[in-house]
Amino acid sequence: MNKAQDTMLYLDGVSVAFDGFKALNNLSIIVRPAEMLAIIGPNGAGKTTMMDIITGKTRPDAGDVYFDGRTDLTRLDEAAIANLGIGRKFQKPTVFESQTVWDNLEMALKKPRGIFRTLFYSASGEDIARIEDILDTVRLADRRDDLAADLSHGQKQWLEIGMLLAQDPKLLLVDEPVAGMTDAETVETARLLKEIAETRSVVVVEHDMSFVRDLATRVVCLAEGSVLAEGTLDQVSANPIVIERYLGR
Amino acid sequence: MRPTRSLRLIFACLGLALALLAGPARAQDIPGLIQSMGEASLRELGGIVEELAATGDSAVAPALEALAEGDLYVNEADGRVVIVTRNRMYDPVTQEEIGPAADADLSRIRINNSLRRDVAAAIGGLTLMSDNPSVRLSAARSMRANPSEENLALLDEALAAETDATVRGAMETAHAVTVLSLADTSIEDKRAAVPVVAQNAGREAITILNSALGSAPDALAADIRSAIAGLEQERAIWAALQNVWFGVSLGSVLLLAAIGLAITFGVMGVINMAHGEMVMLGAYTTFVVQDVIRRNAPELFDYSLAIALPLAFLITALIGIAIERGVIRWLYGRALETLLATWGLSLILQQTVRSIFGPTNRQVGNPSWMSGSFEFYGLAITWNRFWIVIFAIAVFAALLVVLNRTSLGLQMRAVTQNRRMASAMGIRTPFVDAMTFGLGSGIAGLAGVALSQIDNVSPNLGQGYIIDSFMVVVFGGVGNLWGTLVGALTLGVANKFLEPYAGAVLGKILILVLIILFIQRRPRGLFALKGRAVES
Amino acid sequence: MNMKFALGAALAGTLALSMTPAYAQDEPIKVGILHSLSGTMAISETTLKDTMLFLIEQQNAKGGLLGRQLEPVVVDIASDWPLAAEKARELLTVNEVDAVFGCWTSVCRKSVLPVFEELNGLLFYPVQYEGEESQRNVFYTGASPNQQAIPAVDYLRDEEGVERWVLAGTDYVYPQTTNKILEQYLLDAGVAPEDIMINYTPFGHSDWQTIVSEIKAFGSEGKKTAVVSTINGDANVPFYRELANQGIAAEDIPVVAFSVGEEELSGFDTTPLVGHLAAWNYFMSVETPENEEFITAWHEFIGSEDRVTNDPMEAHYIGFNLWVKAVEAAGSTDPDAVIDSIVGLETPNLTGGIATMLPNHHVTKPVLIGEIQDDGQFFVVWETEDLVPGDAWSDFLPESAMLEADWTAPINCGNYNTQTQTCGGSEVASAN
Amino acid sequence: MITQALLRALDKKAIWLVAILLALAVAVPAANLLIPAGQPGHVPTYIVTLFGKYLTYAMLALALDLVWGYCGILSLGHGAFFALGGYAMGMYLMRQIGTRGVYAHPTLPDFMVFLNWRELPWYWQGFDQFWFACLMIVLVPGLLAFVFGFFAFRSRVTGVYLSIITQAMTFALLLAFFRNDMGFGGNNGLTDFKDILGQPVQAATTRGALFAASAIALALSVLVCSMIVNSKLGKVMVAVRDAESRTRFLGYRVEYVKLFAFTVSAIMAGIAGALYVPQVGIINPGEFEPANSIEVVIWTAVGGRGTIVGPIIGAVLVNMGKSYFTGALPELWLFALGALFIFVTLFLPKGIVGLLGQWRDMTARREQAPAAPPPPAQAAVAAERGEDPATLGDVQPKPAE
Repeated sequence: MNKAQDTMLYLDGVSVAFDGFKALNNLSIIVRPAEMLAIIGPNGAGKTTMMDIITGKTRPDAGDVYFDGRTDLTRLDEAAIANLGIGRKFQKPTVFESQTVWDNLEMALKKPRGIFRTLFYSASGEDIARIEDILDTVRLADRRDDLAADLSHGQKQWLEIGMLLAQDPKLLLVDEPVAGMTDAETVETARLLKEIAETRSVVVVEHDMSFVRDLATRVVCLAEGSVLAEGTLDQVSANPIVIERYLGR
Repeated sequence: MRPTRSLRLIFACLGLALALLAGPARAQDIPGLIQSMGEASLRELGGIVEELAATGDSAVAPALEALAEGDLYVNEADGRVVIVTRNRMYDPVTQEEIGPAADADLSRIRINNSLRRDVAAAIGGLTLMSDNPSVRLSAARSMRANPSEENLALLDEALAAETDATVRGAMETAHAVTVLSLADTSIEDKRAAVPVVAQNAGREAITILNSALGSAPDALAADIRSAIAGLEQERAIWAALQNVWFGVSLGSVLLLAAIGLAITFGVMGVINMAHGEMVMLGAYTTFVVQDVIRRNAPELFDYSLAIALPLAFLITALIGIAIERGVIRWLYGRALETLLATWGLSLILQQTVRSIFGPTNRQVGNPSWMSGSFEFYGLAITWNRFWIVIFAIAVFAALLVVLNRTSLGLQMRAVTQNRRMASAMGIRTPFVDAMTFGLGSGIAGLAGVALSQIDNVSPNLGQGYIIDSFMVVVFGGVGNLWGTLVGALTLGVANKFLEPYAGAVLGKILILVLIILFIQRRPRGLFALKGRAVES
Repeated sequence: MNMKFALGAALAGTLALSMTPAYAQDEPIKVGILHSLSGTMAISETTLKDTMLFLIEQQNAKGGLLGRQLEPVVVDIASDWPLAAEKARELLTVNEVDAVFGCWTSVCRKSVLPVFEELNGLLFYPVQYEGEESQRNVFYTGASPNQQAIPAVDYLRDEEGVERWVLAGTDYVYPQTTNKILEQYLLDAGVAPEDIMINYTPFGHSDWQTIVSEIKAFGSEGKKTAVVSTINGDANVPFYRELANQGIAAEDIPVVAFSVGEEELSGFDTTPLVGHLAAWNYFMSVETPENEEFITAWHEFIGSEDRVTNDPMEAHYIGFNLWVKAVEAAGSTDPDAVIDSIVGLETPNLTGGIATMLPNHHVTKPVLIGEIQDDGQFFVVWETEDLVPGDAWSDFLPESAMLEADWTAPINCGNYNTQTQTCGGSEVASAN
Repeated sequence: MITQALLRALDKKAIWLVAILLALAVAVPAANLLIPAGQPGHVPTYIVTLFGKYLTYAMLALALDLVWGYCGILSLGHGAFFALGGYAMGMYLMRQIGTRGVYAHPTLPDFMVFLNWRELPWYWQGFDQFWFACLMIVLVPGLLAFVFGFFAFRSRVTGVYLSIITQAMTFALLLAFFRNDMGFGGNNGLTDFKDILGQPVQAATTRGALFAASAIALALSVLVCSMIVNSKLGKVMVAVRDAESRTRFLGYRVEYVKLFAFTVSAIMAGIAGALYVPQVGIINPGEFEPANSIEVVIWTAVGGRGTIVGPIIGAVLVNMGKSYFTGALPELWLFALGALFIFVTLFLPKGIVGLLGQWRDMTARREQAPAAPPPPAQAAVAAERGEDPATLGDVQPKPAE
């Protein structure tokens, strides 16, 4: 417990196996409050599985997972974890396609999640202002009444980031946020994430090295379910094992 | 009453009265007695059979056998009683051929159950000394089934002369049974008979001993009771094993019904409500094959199933391919909508069959090798169930081979796991889809051939199995053939163990509730696939 | 908007349908045929629809009825009983039929009964049933339990010396009631309770291994045993197959069935079943001129020599002829007039006897016991000497023993209590 | 809060629908009772009862649509809730027969008398009171759905597995209600009803009132459904349908959302069943038949799932077709019905309402500036996946599978 003190996310010795395949092998990672961590690594390194474990989708076979220094995440389910203040953006943009941009954000907005509270919810002026604010931030203000399905791939990414903002989480897990974005959008996303990281903890998984460079933050390289190297991007990409196993020659 | 019948009655009464008046001299008049059967009522027939048996003359045996078999006729033209076999008439006493039966106006002399019993007993007495050991054996068995005082002396006489060990054993058993069931045999004899019966009388031993117990004096009763106790203990063990067998047999039926669905639903993800109708079409194929055989080549009847199997597979596979090309292929990725379309298909197929073959049951017979039962130690196993279990295993094994060892199987697995990738690798996915659906449907057709041997062949046949099939596939785990196998056998055996305690209806309800509870524990069935791929 | 349009069009359409002009004298007389042509009961009922078409065609060939032609109106109730009620209502109000012949199951009859009562129609119900009912608008031309079950048990006891009984049935009202009556009857006759085994199975039961082996065990305890089967249609084929395969011959444990007739037997090879019994009021094999004529004409109508005839077909034959006679006697198809004139009318049945419509709306019938033959027919081994009048209320159930049905003046009551001499059920006595 | 929710429920479509239903509730019985037979405008009693029955079916289809169309739960056992509501009403109606049964037993229904039941089983107690019956109509289906749903959704049984266990549920109930020992009249069910609330069931006025009650109940169901689907919870339900796990990561308790929809839907189905029984005059275990539940799914699909008006149109049209064709084409109607289902799934994946919507879009497009055609790439991808091109152009709501 004490080791977890003053951390936002604390993973220690986490292992999980699927049908004998070790997806995570004694993985330990720490994220501090208001800190951004970039995670890189080859396919199958366990990045998504790690996120699944943090968000309660998968239970680890062994190891500790603590949030905010005190909450044991291995005992909670997805909804409870989300309500603690952990937001997740998926690798493949996952928005509710048959609903409008506005509705997507309204659902994500940090409000009581109870059945009857939701049933009788009606948006207050404050909520509307907040959503409009987010719409501006993610540059979807003019598409608020369009169906999410009609957005381009990059716009869906933005919408999902907007939903993450609406959730107002303490910890954001962002899986490949800039796939399918133009260079300008990528730069913009990096700027936005850095801004967010001023007040919250952010974990970014990304393959795009220039984007990771833009983030200018601590980098962890995963391979075969455990940490291969840790440090700044330059340190990590200079590491010979990383070069051999991930970056290639 | 009806004139013809009353006339006959009068004649018969006259004949019988004459026979009685004439006394013992006429009693030996075998041809006369046999002739009088032609006009006799059921009640009078009983008397005549008794008289014939009392002659002790083996010459009456053929006539009695013919009577039991329904081969004894009256020629309405001249009132003569004749035996008819293979379309020719024979004299009942002398066995001389009289002529072809085709153009004679014959009417059968019919008997009822109690008469059939009397005749069997009479034949037993008459043929016990036959030269043919198998005739003697059946005579001994018939005596065992119909114990009477006269038999005792006959058996003693026959035992003295008997050389064949099997026949001897049967005679000894018959003797012991007779001793036990008669009132006036000595206690010593009876006591000696008890172990013989307990040892040799098989499943009927307890019956025989029980009925002997009623009239037994105390000294004997103790013997009988201990023999029964021993037998019952043995029987309890066999009863449990028998139950397992029943369960395996029910499981194999479920497996057959479900295994085609394990392909179309489990592997392809099509909620195939028309699966039952494929089974039904397989059964109707059997009917058509048997019907053609019956009309044209009755001697081939025992091979009818061998002919029906490939035909049923082909026909249902072709229909399945047509369905896949015509309907299902537009619906991939919309699994729940396949339910609606295939439900519509099932209505159409049912009604089509109803229009062509009529709404009533059609006759599908068991070939001789699938009729009756055999005893395997203490188990009574019916041949049709036995072969169906074997067949189910064979189909399952063949399917495993097709899926795991052939290139078609490899392509099937590739397409169902990742359609786009498979197509990129040059696999003709539409062809593979059609073949997979055809395979699943064809196997349903094979199941139909097997089910036609135990169930109705009617347009509703498939409806009775569709729900059970889905339960089996889901219980076992969608997409896993071994799951289907284990699921079917588990449900079969569980059902059969519940049935004696809860009754057939409640047993089935309990099974359904158990499935619902089980799915709560394992939301993806018994053999669920694990890992990330499943979740998406 | 769409909704309004759809509903409006629907209403208009159905209205147009329902507004048939009042009939004139030369209009045909309409006869409703209310049988399942699809679903689980189609297997039995489709033949009855054909039978009715056949009878109506014959009658028209004879010049119709009251100088008017008969016109059949066929509907499919699809083995769906609320649909049966709807269709009955449609026949009576939209098609304005003068009589309806139909239903097979009890639940079908129960479902349409209130409709016939409300709209004062006529229903001729052709199947053997559990009794305990008599309704003014319904004529029961099939057997009641005393015309089938009890004589069959008598036969087994007296002729075959049966002492131990298995009452096996499908779990629904007809077997339950029949078995209740039989159980009481057997107990009254001195059979020990442990010598009676009662067993119920679900509809369409197809795995009989356990039950047949239980019957075998029950029958092997020394006393002569018989099975009285009220197993319903579809389940019979697998049941008999299992019997035959487990080697239960008729000589050892005979089975007497009340729901197995020629039509059901046409579904399988009867060689291993020879000697098992069925109790009916008609068999195709009965040799009478009426029956021969009927079978010949039927084969000609249906275009196949293979089609069999059976007991419910005879019941429709009797019911139809009685209705024709009643209409002729009343000079009108008006239901009230027919109900008044039909009681006491007689018509020959197909087995050489006379069917009389009794005041309780049941008919007199002979009871025949037949043994199954290897050609799928029955050989009559026993029959009642006299015709047996159908009894609406069983004398072997305490609640109905004192009830009588009489739809003639002055009683005019379906559940007349002979003890209190009032109309309205058995509890009237106990309540007072 | 509640008034706001109610106001939101009354969007334009819902107002129209409710208004039409309420108008029907008044007009049809009035046209039956006030206009004498034979005059133009008279609605025969037969039609009143028939359409009363259709309206209860429509309510059942709407209930199914709430869980299937909006929440992605394909229940193949909704007929069970309908039947349970029907049995609760049937038990009340049986108790109302009183001494008018054939045996005139003051408390026991006829079928119990002749099967030698001595006294009323405990679960029949209280059904002589209308309020108690009403309570049970809501409580029994609701409770069953709640308990069943609680376990199933908590264990995350989804898609086909859920469909199959709902089917197992209704099949088990079918077998249970067939059993005579259960005390629900076995195969014959409950029938021969006399009175409802003191009025004879067969009287034209009662039939009119039952029709009106069905229309009003359906209107209320439309309101309730409209309120739910237009609320934020409704949006969450659609989110659960489209991307269940994503909704979880937003912090919504998906199992409770589903449980809510399932329970509300079951209660609606139960009420529909209760209104159905006095109009058809019988309730028997056949209503539990899995095939019946599948039929309800088909009505919904034909009309258009994921809409409020779709299932109503589907239920009424399919049943009108069934009523007409079982009389007009008794031998062939199953072909027509089967072909309809195939046709609808292949060519109208969004049902009749979807067809109307497509048609409206097309005319609108023609009138206005040509809208952007669907990107060709999308069509190509769909064709490659073997999907019907007819489904494109609009977003295809994908229930969780």
